[in-house]
Amino acid sequence: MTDNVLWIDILSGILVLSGSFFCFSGAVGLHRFPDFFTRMHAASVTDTLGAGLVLSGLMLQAGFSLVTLKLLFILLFLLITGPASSHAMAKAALHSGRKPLGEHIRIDIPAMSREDDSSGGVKSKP
Amino acid sequence: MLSGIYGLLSASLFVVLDAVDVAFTEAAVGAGISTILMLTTLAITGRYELSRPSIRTRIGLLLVLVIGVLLIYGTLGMPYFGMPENPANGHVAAYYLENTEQQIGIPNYVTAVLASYRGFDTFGELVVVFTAGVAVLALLPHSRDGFVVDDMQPMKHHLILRITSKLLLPFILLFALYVQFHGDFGPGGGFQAGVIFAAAIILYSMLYGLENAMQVISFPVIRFCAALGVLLYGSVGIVSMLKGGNFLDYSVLLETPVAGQHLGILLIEFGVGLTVAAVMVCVFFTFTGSVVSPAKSARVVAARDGEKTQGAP
Amino acid sequence: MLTAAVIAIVVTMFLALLRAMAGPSLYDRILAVNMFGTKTVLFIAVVGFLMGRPMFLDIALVYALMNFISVIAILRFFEYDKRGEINHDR
Amino acid sequence: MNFETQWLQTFFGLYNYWIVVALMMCGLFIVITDGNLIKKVVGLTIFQTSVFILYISMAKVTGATAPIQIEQGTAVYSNPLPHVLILTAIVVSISTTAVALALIVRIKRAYHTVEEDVIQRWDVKKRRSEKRSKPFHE
Repeated sequence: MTDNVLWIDILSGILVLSGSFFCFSGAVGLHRFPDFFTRMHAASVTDTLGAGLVLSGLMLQAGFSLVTLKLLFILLFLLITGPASSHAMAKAALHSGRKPLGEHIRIDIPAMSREDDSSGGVKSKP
Repeated sequence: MLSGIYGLLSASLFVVLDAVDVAFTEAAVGAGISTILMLTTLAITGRYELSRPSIRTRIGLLLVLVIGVLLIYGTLGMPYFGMPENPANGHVAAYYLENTEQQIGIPNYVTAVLASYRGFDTFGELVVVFTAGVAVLALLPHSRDGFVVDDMQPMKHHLILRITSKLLLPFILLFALYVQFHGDFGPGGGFQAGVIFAAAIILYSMLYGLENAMQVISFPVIRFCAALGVLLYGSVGIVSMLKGGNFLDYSVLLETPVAGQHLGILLIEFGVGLTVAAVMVCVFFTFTGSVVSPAKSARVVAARDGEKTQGAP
Repeated sequence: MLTAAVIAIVVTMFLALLRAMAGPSLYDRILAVNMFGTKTVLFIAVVGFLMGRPMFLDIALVYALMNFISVIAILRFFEYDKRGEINHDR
Repeated sequence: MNFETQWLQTFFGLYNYWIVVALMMCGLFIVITDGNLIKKVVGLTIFQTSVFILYISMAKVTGATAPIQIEQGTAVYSNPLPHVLILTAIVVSISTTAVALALIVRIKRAYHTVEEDVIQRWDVKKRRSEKRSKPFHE
């Protein structure tokens, strides 16, 4: 029994710490990257990942209660709204005539959606 | 020019300072509604400003520094931070903390003080909110049953945002109801719930345009609700007077005082929520309704410029 | 452990704040504000656990909601403003 | 007790007021130096928030918890009264801000600007022209 509790504590600790590490790396990326799109790629990806990890770590600590349910709601909410709002931001920035850095990037509407996909799929390196 | 980050920061400060109810309100109001209102006004007035002569800045800086130093000198006589025996924590506050359990019977002290001990104050605040809504309606033009909607384009091209928000809306409304009726037990209550409810409607009207939002909840209904909330609050007070108690003394409403308090708090919180939500939505609609489209604005400017050039020679 | 998480999140918030102040373009600022909001949600959740009263997650939820709405509002009004910018040019 | 520890004690006893003063002065600075009416309203909002923080920090009791009853056992709670005052004050402040912004929108309609000095110049010009034209009409 106590063994179980200890393991859950350790697991939640690992989750929370790695989540906050991702948050931090996202912030570093927000500062170090050269233009808006790379920054957004750093911020939005780590935002979603870090929030997910931290909240699930807390969920493990809360046990089985109303608190867990609320954490779950927050997590779902962040998972839905985070990517949606960063998508909207990228789109607005693209429409305002801002172009991603790079040599051969064609900007037309289909390329835009691909751009979003790829930024969602790649993990950022801190 | 400005960002809504300020409200976010101050709300997290309030969490650290134990003021969960206040943090709740500040989160909803400072981060959400006030940012939106500021942005709407900016959209009406334009983002750019003139540069000022620096002499004015220097005089202002000097004045501010002098006042600041004086104030800091004044704080030296203030009681230290966080001490339980500070004068602010004596008097009635201790009384509230001791007696809420027997007299009111709800765990959230803030709600107890807000709705019951200080119910008359809160009534006054609610009337202020209502009056502010009336003032905004009086200041900005609107026709009797709605506006001539000269709305800016709803965000048609943000398909993903629209779908996401539509998915989330029912949950936001549900959450508002939860906050409304859970205010006796946890952080929350009429003010917060009203603002969240208003935020949900504002979200809808931002994404789908004012006309669609008005089909969901029409303008006369909103105005009616704003008045109804104040009326509900006041009539709870009147009823408690008719039953032989003081104004807003809920103990006489039902057989036992505690049950009466529960009913009274529930009713007046509902009144507060109704009025706050209605006033916020109403203010937002009025503001958005008076945002003119770029074309029309350009026409106005052109007309003004024409006037100027005619008048100049 | 939770303390370490709080410190990391506060540092992150601070960095996001710096970016929001320094951000060369409007969109950088919006991005930083959005990030700041998410971090605030996490901050409130973790601090709630740290203070031993995790019932206050409602605030975090409200926060997430308001953050989303204000980002949409900023995007909406500034996109609009961009189109109507000719009027305000001085 | 030597001087340094006394100073430290003063600092940790009063730093909340100093933060409030700093914020308040920021707000005041914006209000008096900036001519843009919207910025003035922002300054007022900052000023208001500093007052909120003043009240809330006065209510804080070290080692106490939020004023919502815990099911089991007793605890020290922070002072709920300032929380109530500020809670309503926040909602009232947003309402008054809304009224102020509505006034600004009206001013923009009437003058096509929200810069204070420009508005004053317009007014002065108008009054002068009225004065000039008055004897003419009579």
